[in-house]
Order: sequence, then C-alpha cells, then structure tokens
Amino acid sequence: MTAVATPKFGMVVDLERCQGCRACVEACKVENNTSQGVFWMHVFRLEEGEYPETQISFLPRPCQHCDNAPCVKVCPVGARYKRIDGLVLTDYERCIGCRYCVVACPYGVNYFNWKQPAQNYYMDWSDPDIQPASGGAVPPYRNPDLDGRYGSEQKRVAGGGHFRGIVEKCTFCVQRIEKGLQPACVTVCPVQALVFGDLEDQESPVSTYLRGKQSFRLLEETGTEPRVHYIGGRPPGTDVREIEPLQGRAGT
Amino acid sequence: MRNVLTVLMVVVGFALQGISYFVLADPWVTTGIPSGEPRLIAAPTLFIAGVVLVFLAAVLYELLPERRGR
Amino acid sequence: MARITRRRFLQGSALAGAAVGATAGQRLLFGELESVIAAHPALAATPIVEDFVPTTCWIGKQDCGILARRIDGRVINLEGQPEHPLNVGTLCPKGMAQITALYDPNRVKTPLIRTNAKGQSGTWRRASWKEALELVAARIEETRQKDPKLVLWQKGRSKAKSFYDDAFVNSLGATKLGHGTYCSDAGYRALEYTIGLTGVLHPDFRETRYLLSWGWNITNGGGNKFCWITWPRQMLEARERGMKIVQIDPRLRGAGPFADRWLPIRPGTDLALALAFSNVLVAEGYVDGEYLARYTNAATLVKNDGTLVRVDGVPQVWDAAAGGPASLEAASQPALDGAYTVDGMPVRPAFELYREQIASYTPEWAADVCGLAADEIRRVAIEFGQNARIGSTTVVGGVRVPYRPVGIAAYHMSQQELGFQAVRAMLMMTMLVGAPGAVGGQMADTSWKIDKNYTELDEVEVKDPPYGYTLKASRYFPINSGFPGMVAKVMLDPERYAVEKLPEVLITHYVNPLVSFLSRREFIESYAKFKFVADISPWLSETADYFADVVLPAATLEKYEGPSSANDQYTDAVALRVPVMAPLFESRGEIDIYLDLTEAAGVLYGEGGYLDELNKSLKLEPPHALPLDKKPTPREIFDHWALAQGIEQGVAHFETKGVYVKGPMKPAKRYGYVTDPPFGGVLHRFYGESLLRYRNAMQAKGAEEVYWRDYTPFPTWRSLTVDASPADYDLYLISYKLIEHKQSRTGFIPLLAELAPRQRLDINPRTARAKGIADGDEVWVESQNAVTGETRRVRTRASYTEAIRPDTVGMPNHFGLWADPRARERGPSPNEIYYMGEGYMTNTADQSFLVKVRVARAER
Amino acid sequence: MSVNVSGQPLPQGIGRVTPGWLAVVGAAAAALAVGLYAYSREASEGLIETGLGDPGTGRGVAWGLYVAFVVYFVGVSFAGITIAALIRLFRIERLQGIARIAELLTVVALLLAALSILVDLGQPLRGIVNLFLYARPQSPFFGTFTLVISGYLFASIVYLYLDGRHDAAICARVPSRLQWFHRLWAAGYRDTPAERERHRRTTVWLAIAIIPLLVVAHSTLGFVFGLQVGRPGWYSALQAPAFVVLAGVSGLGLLIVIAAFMRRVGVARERLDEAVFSLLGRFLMVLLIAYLYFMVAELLTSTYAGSHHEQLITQALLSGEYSTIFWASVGLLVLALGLMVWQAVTHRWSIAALVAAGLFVNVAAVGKRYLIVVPSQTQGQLLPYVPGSYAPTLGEYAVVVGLFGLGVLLFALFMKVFPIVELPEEEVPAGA
Repeated sequence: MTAVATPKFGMVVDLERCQGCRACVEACKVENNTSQGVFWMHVFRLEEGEYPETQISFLPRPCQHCDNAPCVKVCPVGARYKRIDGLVLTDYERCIGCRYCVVACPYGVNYFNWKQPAQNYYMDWSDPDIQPASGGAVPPYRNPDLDGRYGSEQKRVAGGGHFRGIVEKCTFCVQRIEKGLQPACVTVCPVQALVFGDLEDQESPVSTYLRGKQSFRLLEETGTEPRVHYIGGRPPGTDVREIEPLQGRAGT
Repeated sequence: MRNVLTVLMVVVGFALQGISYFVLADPWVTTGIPSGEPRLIAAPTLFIAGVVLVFLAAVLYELLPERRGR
Repeated sequence: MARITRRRFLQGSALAGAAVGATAGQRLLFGELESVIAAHPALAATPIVEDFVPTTCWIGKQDCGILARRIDGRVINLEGQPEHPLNVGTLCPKGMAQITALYDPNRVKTPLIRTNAKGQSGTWRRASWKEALELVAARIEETRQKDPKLVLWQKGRSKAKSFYDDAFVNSLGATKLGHGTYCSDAGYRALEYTIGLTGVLHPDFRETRYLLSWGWNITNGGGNKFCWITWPRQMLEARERGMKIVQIDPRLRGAGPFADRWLPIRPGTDLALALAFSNVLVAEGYVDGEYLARYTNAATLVKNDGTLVRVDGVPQVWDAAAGGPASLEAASQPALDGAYTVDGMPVRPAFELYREQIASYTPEWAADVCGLAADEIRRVAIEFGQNARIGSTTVVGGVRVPYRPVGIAAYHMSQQELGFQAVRAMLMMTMLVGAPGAVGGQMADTSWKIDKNYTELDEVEVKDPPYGYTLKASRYFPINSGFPGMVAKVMLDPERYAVEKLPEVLITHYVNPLVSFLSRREFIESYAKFKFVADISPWLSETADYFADVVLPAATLEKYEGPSSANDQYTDAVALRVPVMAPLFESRGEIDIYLDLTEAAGVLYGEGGYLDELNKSLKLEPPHALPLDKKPTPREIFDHWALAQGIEQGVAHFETKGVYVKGPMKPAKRYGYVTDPPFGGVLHRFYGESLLRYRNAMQAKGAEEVYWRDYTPFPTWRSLTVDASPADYDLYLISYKLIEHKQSRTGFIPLLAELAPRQRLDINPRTARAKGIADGDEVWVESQNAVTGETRRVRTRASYTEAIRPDTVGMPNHFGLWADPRARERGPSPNEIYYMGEGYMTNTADQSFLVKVRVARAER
Repeated sequence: MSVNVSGQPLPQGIGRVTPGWLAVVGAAAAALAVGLYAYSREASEGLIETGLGDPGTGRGVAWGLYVAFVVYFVGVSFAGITIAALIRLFRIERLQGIARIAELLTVVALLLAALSILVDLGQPLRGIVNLFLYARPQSPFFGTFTLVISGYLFASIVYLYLDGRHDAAICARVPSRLQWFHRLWAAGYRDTPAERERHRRTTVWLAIAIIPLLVVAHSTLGFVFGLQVGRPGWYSALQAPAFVVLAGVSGLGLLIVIAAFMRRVGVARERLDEAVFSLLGRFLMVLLIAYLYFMVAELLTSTYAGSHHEQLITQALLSGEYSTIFWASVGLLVLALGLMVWQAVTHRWSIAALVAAGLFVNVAAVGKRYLIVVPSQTQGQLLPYVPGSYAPTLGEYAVVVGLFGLGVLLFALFMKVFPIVELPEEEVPAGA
C-alpha cells in the first residue's frame, strides 16, 4: 500500500442494474482458485409476492468487510483481522479451523476447506495429457499471484484453497487491489452493477456513485458497519424466497 | 515465611492474569494496528501461568513443612 | 506484451523456501501448502512471465472479445477485452467458466475409430489423424460418385462467420443442414419475406421509448444477433433514459425486475395477441398511411381471388388524385381504402381487406384465447400507438429521419406452430405505425441489407414429386428452412413424402441432435440408417457416442477462427479468434481439419475446389485471393482476408489488438427510411400474395390441409394442435434458457454445472398444491401428441415459482447428457418429451416448442 | 492376583482385579478404539468425514455434535467441582463420601471437553500451538480456553490432590505395590491435628477461590453463543444463566449415576447410603425446576417478542424438523422432575428411581445442547438462504462414543489405585 493517505476501500452494488447472471461468482472462483462448493461472491435470486403480482430481485453478496466485524472479534487466534485500508482478511497460516467466524458472521460469507483443496477442484486434473499445458498446477488455472504475501503485515491472505481445515473468504481480491486493479467480480460484471474504490476519496467512483442516491447496507441493525453499500433497491424482506440456489456443500 | 510465600504467589498470580489480559493480550487494540496481534506473543500462556500460580500457592501452603522449633 | 513481474518473482522464491524447505514438523503442525510453488519448486527459480493473448469467446453466440492471461505460456484466466464493442471488458458466466472447458481432461484427445456396433454407447480405439482422415475422405468420395447431395453435412450454430464450412459443403456439392429450425428460422423467413432483412425483431435501443419484450428472456437468453451481454447493457441504458418495457411471456423470471408491466400470455397464442393489438391500432387510428402507401404493398389493388391487379406485370394501386389505377411510382395519391372497379372487376386495396379481416380480432376475443384481460391488451396497444408518435421526425448523424420510438424484441417466438405468421403479425403491427427502419423503431439486423431471400421466397416453384430428402420446393414446404427433424422423418418413411434418394454419409460438426434437437426417437431410428457418420467436435457428443464411425477432435480456444462481427448495431467492428496456445492433446482447428480432409478427398485445389470456395465465401479477389495450388495455414487465410479488408498489418493486427473497430454506424446504413434507395429499394409485403399462390399450388398438388392451412396472405388465427390433447393433459410445457448453460454443450463444464446443477420443473404453487406436489418433489412430466396419440414422459424435480402462469410449466432446455460422466444424474432434457412433425412444426418446416403435459408426483 | 502382603487389605478393593472390572475396562477400551479409528479417518481425510458443512450457500452447519458435547462435558464438570466445594465449605459430613467422585468427575469431564474441542478443529496441532501464542481476549473463546480448560482443570487437579492426601496417608500404611504411589501422594501427610486444621483452612480458601472462577468460566461458555448478534436463537441474555443451571442438572445427574454404580459394585456401601442420594435428589429437583423456568421464559420471549428469525427457529423446535429432539428432551426433563417430586412428597427415596432420573436428565441435556448449537445455523440465517440441514455421520458418533469410553476407562483405573470414596476420618492416632 502507498504510504500516503490510507484508502478506505468499499463497494457499491447497483440493484437496478444487477441481472443475477452470476458472472461475478465465476470470475471470483477463477481469479481466486476457490474450490468446489465455495462461493466467496454469491448472488441471491429472490422471488416475492403471489402470481401475478410477482416480484423478482437479485442481491449480490460479497464479504461485507465490516468495520465492526463479528468474525474479527470472535477469532480466538487473530487469524481473521481487519487491515487499515478496511479489508477483512484471514491469515491462512494462523487459522486453526475452529469455524467460530463461520457461525459468527450474519452474512454467511465464510467457507471452510473441508477436504484437501487439491482434491476438490471438480475433477481429477492430474490427467497426464494436460500436465504439459497446466504445468501440473491444480487447478490448471492456478493463479501465482495468490502465493504472494500482502499488506504491511506481509501475511499469506490472497486467494483460496491453500490449506485443508482452515476458513477462507472474499478478500476484495487483495492481490489485484495491490496491483492497482479492481476486484475480479467488479471487472467482469457485464452491466457494471458493482463499483469498487476508496470511500474516503470524494472523486472515487464509489463516492460519486453513492452521492445523492438512497442507499442501504445489509443487516445494519446488527451493528456490523458493513463496507458494502446497496443502491437502487431495498433490503430483502422477510417473505422473500431464494430461487435457483447454487450447488450445496463441497465434495458431496 | 510460608504464609508470606503463599500470599506472594497469589498476588503475583493475579497480577500476571491482570497484566497479561489487559495489557499484553490487549483486548481493546490500543496498538492502532488492527491486525489483532497480541502485544506480546504468548500472553495467553502468561495468563494461564497466573491462574496456575494462584492454585499452586495452596499446594505450597500445605506441603511446606512447619517451621522448626515450634 | 510479455513482462516479468519482479515482485512476484521474489515472493515466488521466498515462498519456495517456505514450501519446499518446510520440515516434516512444520508440515505436521501447519498442514500441506497448496500452491504453484509447492507443487512446482522449479517455478520459483525462474521469473514468472505474464502475457495476454487477445482472442474471442468460444462458448457463446456472439464471440465476445477476450484477453487470455498467460503465465509462462499457461492460460490461467480469460478476461473481457475492453476495446471490444460487444462486451467492453466484461464476460458472462459461460465466458468465465470456459477455462475449465479448455483444460477439460474429458475432451476427445485423439481421432477415434469405433470398435463396436452403432446404436449403442461406443467403444473406441485411438487412431492417427492420417488414418482417420483417409477413412472419412474415402467414404465421402464413395458416396459422391453416386450423388454428392447424399453427403449430408450438419452443424450446430456456426462459430463466427460460416465461411470455411460453407466452402467445404460447396466444394463437395454436399447438402447442408443448420440448427436454425430449432432456433428462429421461421422468424428469419417472415422478415426476409416481408421486409427483406435477415434477422428477427429487435429494437433500436438508443432511441426507443416503448418496448414490447415479447418472450424475450432478458436476463438469461440474449436475443436476435447477439447473445447475453450486449442486449441487457443496451436495455439498461434505455431504461435509465426512461424506456418502458412490457413483458409478454408466460414466465416472468427471464425479465427479472426489468418489466414495467407483465402480460402472462398463454403459450402459443402470440399470433392472436398481435392481431388484437393491430385491431386496436387500426380502430384507434394509429396508422402511418404515408409509410403504408409508399413503402408497402398495402395500397395495391387485390382482386376477389386474392391476386393483385397487374398491368404488364406491374402491380396497380388506386390513385385517388387521378381517380384510376396506376403503378405505385406513378400514383400521386395511392388509396389505402375504398372499393373500386378495374376492367369491370371489383377490386380493393390490400389494406381495405386487412382492415376488414382485423376487425374481428378484438381485444375481447383475444382475451379468451390468450388468457389475458381485454383492457390490458387495449391499454398496451394504445400506449404503443401513442409512443409511436406517427408523423414525427428527428435528426441523427445530421440526417432527418422519421421518429417512431417503439419496437418489439421477439426472437425465439418464431418456434411455435404458428411461428411464421406470428412473427409476421408482430412485424405488421410495427408496420401499421411505420416503425420499421425509423429512428427508435423496429430493427432486425445491424444494418439495412436486403437478403436474396426477399425475392427467392416470393418466387418458389412448387414442384411435383419426387422430392429431395430436404423437401425443398415441395408441396409440403414451399418455404423451407431445411429441417433436420423433417429429414429424419423422411428417412423413416420416404414413400410418404415422395422421396427416392436418402442421404448415406453424415458429417456432424459440433452438433448433437440426439439431445439438443427435439424428439430423440426419430433421430435414433433414422441415424441408424446412415452408412457412415463422421463427427467433428471437441467432446464426444451423445450423437457421436451412438452413431459416429469416426470422431475427429476439434480445438476450442486454441485455433484461428472468424471473422466474427463485433458490431453492437451502433459501432461497426470485427474480430478474430486467435489461438491462446497450441491445441491441447491432438486436437486441431476446424480449418486445418477441412483443409486436410478436402485434400485427402482430392477436392482441395483448383477451380471449384475448397481453396476456390474459400476465396468465394470470404470474397477474396486478387491480389488477396488464395492461390489455388498451395495449401495455406489458417493464419495465412486470415492474413489474406485481413489485407483484403484493408487492414495493413493483416492478421497481426488481431494477434496484438484483438478487435478492428471500423467506427460508428452511419444512419444511412441503419435506418431503412434513409438508405439509398429507401428500404434498399424493396416494397414491404404487407399483403402476401405469393403465400396465397403457394397455398393454391399445394392444394392442386394434393398436399393435406395441415401443410397449406397457414399459407394465408394476411396472418390468420386458428386453434392450436396441442389444444386437441385430452383434457387431463392440462398444462402447457415451455422450455427456456439458463444464463449458466449453452444448449447441450455445457452441462459437463464443472464451474457452470455448479451454478445450475440439475433439471427442474417450474410450477406455480397453486397448481402444484392442487396436485399434491410439494416444492422439491420428484415428478413425472408426461406429454401427449394430439395428432398421433403418442405419450412421452421424463422425471424431474418440482420447483415452486410464482413467476409462471398456473396453466403452464417450464423446464430449462439443457441437461439430459450422458456421454460425459460429469453430465450424468443432472436430470432429463425437455427435448425428450416434445414432438416432431405435422402439428408440431410451422408451415415453413420449423420446430415448435410447445406440448400439453400432465404432471404427477413420482412414487418414491 | 493380590498386591496385599500383610493380610490387612487396601480399602475399597484397590489393587484387586475382578472379572467384572476387567469386563468394564474391556468395553471402555473397545469404545475408545472405535473412536480413535473414526478420528484417524478425520485426521487423514479432513472434516469432510463429518456431516458438517458451510452455512448459507453450503446449506450446512459449521458447528455440530462435537460442539454440543464440548458444552455438555464442561457442564458436567461444573457440578462436580461445585458439590465438592460446597461440601468443603459447609462441612456437609453426610456428603463427604461422594466428594472425591465429584472431583474426579470434574477432572475427567474437563479432559473430555478439551478433546472434543480438539477433534472439532480443522488444524488441531495449530490449535494447540496458536492458542497458547495468540489467544485473544476479544474472543469469548479466550475464556473457554484459558479459564475453563486450563485454569479450572488445574484448579480441580489441585483440589483432588490435596483432598486425597488424607486417604493416601492411610493407604500408604498398607504395604503394597502401590505403596510408593500412595506415599508420593501423601507427601509426608501424617494426619496430625495441625495438618488437618491447615488442610481445612486451605480447602475453604480454595473453595472460595474456585466458585467465582466457576461462574465466570461457565458464563464465558454461555457467551460463546450468547454474544452472537448474527445468530438468532443464540443472542440472548438468558444464555449464560441457563447454561450454568443445565450444567448443574446434568452434572448432578451423572454424579448420582456414578455414585449408585460404585455402591452397586460394593465400594464403601456404608458411606454411600440412601441419605446421600436423597440429599442429591433434592438438590437435583431444585435445579431442574429452576432450569425449566428458564426454558419456558426463553421460549415465551422468542415466540412473542422474538424477531422473524427467532420465531422461525422456535417454530422449528416446537413443530418443525427439530420437534422430535426437542419434545423428547423436554419430556425426559419433566419425567425426571416428576420422579423427584413424587419421591420428595412420599419421602421414600429409591436409588433406582434416582439413577433413572439421572440418566434422563443427561440424555435430555445432550439433546438441549444439540438444539442450542444446530438450529440457529440451519433456520437462523438472517439473509434469505435456503434453510440448511445437518445429520451427524457415523464417524462423529463413533468419536463421541470413544470419548465416553476414555472417561469410563479413567474412572475404572482410578478406582483401582486410590479410594474413590473418601475414607472416614478416624480418631487421631495417639501420640502423634
């Protein structure tokens, strides 16, 4: 990170634009090499009301990178921590896999590596014929950026599938941010429903996007102070139903 | 002598607990770096040591022989 | 473009230390690290080289621009290409996920030759390319000796411009069948016939104010010309400018939250609704007489027998000024209404007839047929008329053009029993207000080009038997899109269709009829009759699994292919697929395959050879034409093409920049009113005289009513065949697309299968509860063929949704694969319970996607 | 075989191996073996071997059977030490006999609790190391780990040790192969009035020191759940007190069962008379009433005042997919209470009935712990996820069985090397 004025990273989600296509979900999985059944970015497809007064809505759910993050508070060993720039990250070499953060998070953004990640990329990539092309990496699209250490703490926090038995989650693509890129989900969104940037900087896209628009944050009442703002919609009511859910648990 | 030692252990024990909890483990993150690191690595061990010390005092109190010439 | 990133290099080596030098103790304590370095310490020693290869998406329809991110030559990510007009740096889930398709270990790795009998799951032996190609070439030649037409070449949707495959078919003189009859060919025919454009119906999003989204699956399905990304982008911007959307669809889900009003129409009744809309427009006077009289044949005088009044072959109109008949050019005031006498014959302008016929199609009438409220229909029609602003003009690109900011987006709507006439009726509805070719009006293509079919479809000679096996120009289908399903039926019963010669060799190119075409039984039975089947595909398709003698492994992203239009209808651009790396396994690009195949078959060189045909289909003239005596590489072919396009660096431009942007589309190219001559100089066929002519000819040649009944000069409603099914088949089954899948090609792509794992039956909770079906229950869906009485059923899982008509159930049209282990147990394809043939197809030999079904809970 | 040389035997059959005892030990060892095997699978394959999963899109639960038993075991340990402490504090002579059983129960239960946490960790070895290095007070887990597991385990051991010196001294007089052990334990204790007096003083102080520790420790465990704003069904002020009371119920219950067992196998019958049991029974009755009161109060608040999600969970408990477990547990508790009340009014205390009640409340306690841990993860998602589900695998059950096996084993071994029922205080030997 640059020494000058630490940014305050955050995201704006435009619900009037989101079409629930879940391209962001895929972009996240490929960029971060998360294994099967893991969705750091999830997009709810919701239905509400009765025919013919039916309403359909979509709700992207990255990690909210809360300023008052329950997961950080409950982590017994400080593996889950909040960076000065606002990212809530996990030290993959510290986590003991107690899954306290998983139960503490009201948004359900944490994912545990239930089995050896290498054995959990959908199919057997050890096929000799693809070794030459994949360089033997599992999965073949393994992203070397994820092996780096990031932030002033120089911890291994980027990407997924590093160890069995630890918890991983959305990092706002720390490996891309530190390269000056946008998170993968933001870049890929075909309809620019996701905007990422510095909430401090009044000129940043996020700030300009938020300015003068009515916005809300998910489960504000729980006092988690999320860093993800939603515009062009309203918080999901209690009678919404999730339709077209993603495939369930890993490895099963 | 024995009483002094016992009391000392108890006091030190509680002191250890207090210090390690409030200062070393740093529950309210006064360090400014929100990385959740304890100020001193192994602070929790010290805390436990404190608890242990307090109860060891009891053992000591019982095991130490009476002072001679009584 | 390659660059070494020092920072990551250093980390890499540090990491290597950590991972490689980790003691057993460390590993025991902290677990095994999963990382490239850990797996390959060597990687850390060398600097990591990163580069980007510009190419185009291979999985979807519109070939979006892609940047393949490579590390040391390995593709590790596919990102959107910012300069590409269609997707400007973004991608859809399929585009993102195709990296797992690229590396899929289950791809066909070498040419395969069948070792067991056909008609069952295949067993194979690996063969060399030489052996396989010579085998295929020999069988092709053998059959060509008899009759080249008996070599049948069949392809799924063509990736990019279909030049190399057309050239192949032409060089062999073979017969070609596409997939269009399962897509929207009936719509293409309707547009080609009526206004001469090759396309279906889409709006001018930058200008339109009011859109009838007619069965348009906005958030999942894409539409005419483009697939998913481009349309929604333009739709959103239009909505942000205030455009209103009326969703006409039995199922709301596809339109998501973007519909301002939802008309949950009964499936298959779109023609009736279009007629009712037109009825209101005419009744309320929302009629652009100027356009109708000048640019359509609405003013042409029609005799009682339905033929046009002609003088020396020139159709006559009634010139109100001169008070007599005249050619349209000569007439100063062509009359649209009234009754006149010419040569003692009572004649009336076509529009007068239309007004008379349309009068009976009232909203009240349509309300019953379509299951909608009459006042809703009337309100929408009136809003449509008002928003059309008949008579107004506006200035775009310095040109003054009529302004009709209303349009219809209807693509796959044509694939229903009355599809051809339904789309024609929709189009005529926009013609009433003069919207075609106006700013903000009705569009069907990215530019206003007149297709040869405008003339050909008007001049079909209905022949006497015997017919060719595609039934072209037959008494059954004078307008004929070339329907693989019909060919299958013909092969099963040639006498019935007066066909003598049947195809003997089948070459399937990335097409999977057994699963992705409807009604599997007929295909299984008829394909068994082919003497030889060769399949060209990256994966072993179900069709190949059962019937291929030889399978030739095609490459996916690792090849040159194109050119693909990058025109988003406002910016003109073109792109190429550039190999992101050497073909995996022993696969090869299709162009390589066809070059070698034609060479082996001895039709590569010389006049009329493959190279010659390549020149023709790519319009390569000297000096850029390919020499006819030297086998080029695909790269050389595209280099010739690029230079012919005036791109100085040739193919290198695409290898470095990816897309070639020609600039904004000029109004004179887009808007029919201002092309020179207007509308490409063709008269719009408001009245379809030739349709009536075909009808008469068909009757004369003894075709049954089922074939000729829909050949009417004006679109005419009749009750649907499916409604003749017994009453207990009480639900309509529709099928639709998921954004996560592409036809039957992606069910096995792990990342996508994870998003949309299995088949389901969308059912309205009210309907389900009445049948004692709970959400998630296993159910049998049984369809009935109202003509033959046949029934078919599949088992799937009920999924409650309030976003569908209670009398309709829906299933995504993917799944049902078995050749790939990972595609199994994902449920059936609805295609298995649709029907093919009379009553379940259009009058233009196009498949209908509608059946009546009954749904019952499956015993556990 | 007999370790007795002089003819005067060690009390309570110490050192004498009987077939019955061998049978018990054999069974316990077998159970432990099963558990070990199941865990070895988990250690090699990962927690995929369990029925756990990610809540939310994973439609699973992250905490399941293991955590339920952590809570249960800690609860049991609570009762042990409390009773021991109270006995010391108020010199309840009649209960002297079971004091040591209670203390031992505490130590063993705490060990099992620690182990159940360990088997639940994705990185157990990291867990051991990192907790000592980085445990953070912000995390309610800190209390559970430092206070409950470490501090409090140590305290109980000290307790057990000091209270044992008197009996050790007595045993040490008997020459046997275990004499060295008893001598070591006695550590020079000669049971002089001075020593007794000093011991009294220590125990009182220890008791005073340990009771606050107790409350704190158990409350923190309650907080592990109670502090989670994001978890409907957990976020409740009543969590902590309810935890403590149910802990008492289960612990007392188990104590009664074990004591009855010892009596049955003829260990110090005279010390474990009906009077002891009737007293424990009354104790249990009071706690039961208190707990049921808490439960009803909590149910009422969540049904009436509770948020949408609170109500979803309550509904899942009362009539939904958890209703069987819920009503079974409640039924057992009520049944146990009924037994107590009936005995109380008739003043006829039957050990059999008490043992039944003890078993009932423990099964119920396990059920309740399970219902605290699981439903709020499956039905309690605040975002509109499809509800999740959880079914423990055989492996998980096997590991739990193994833990119980270990517990029984420890008890069995202990009773063969040391008087498990405290020996009566004989008169001070003359001329000491």
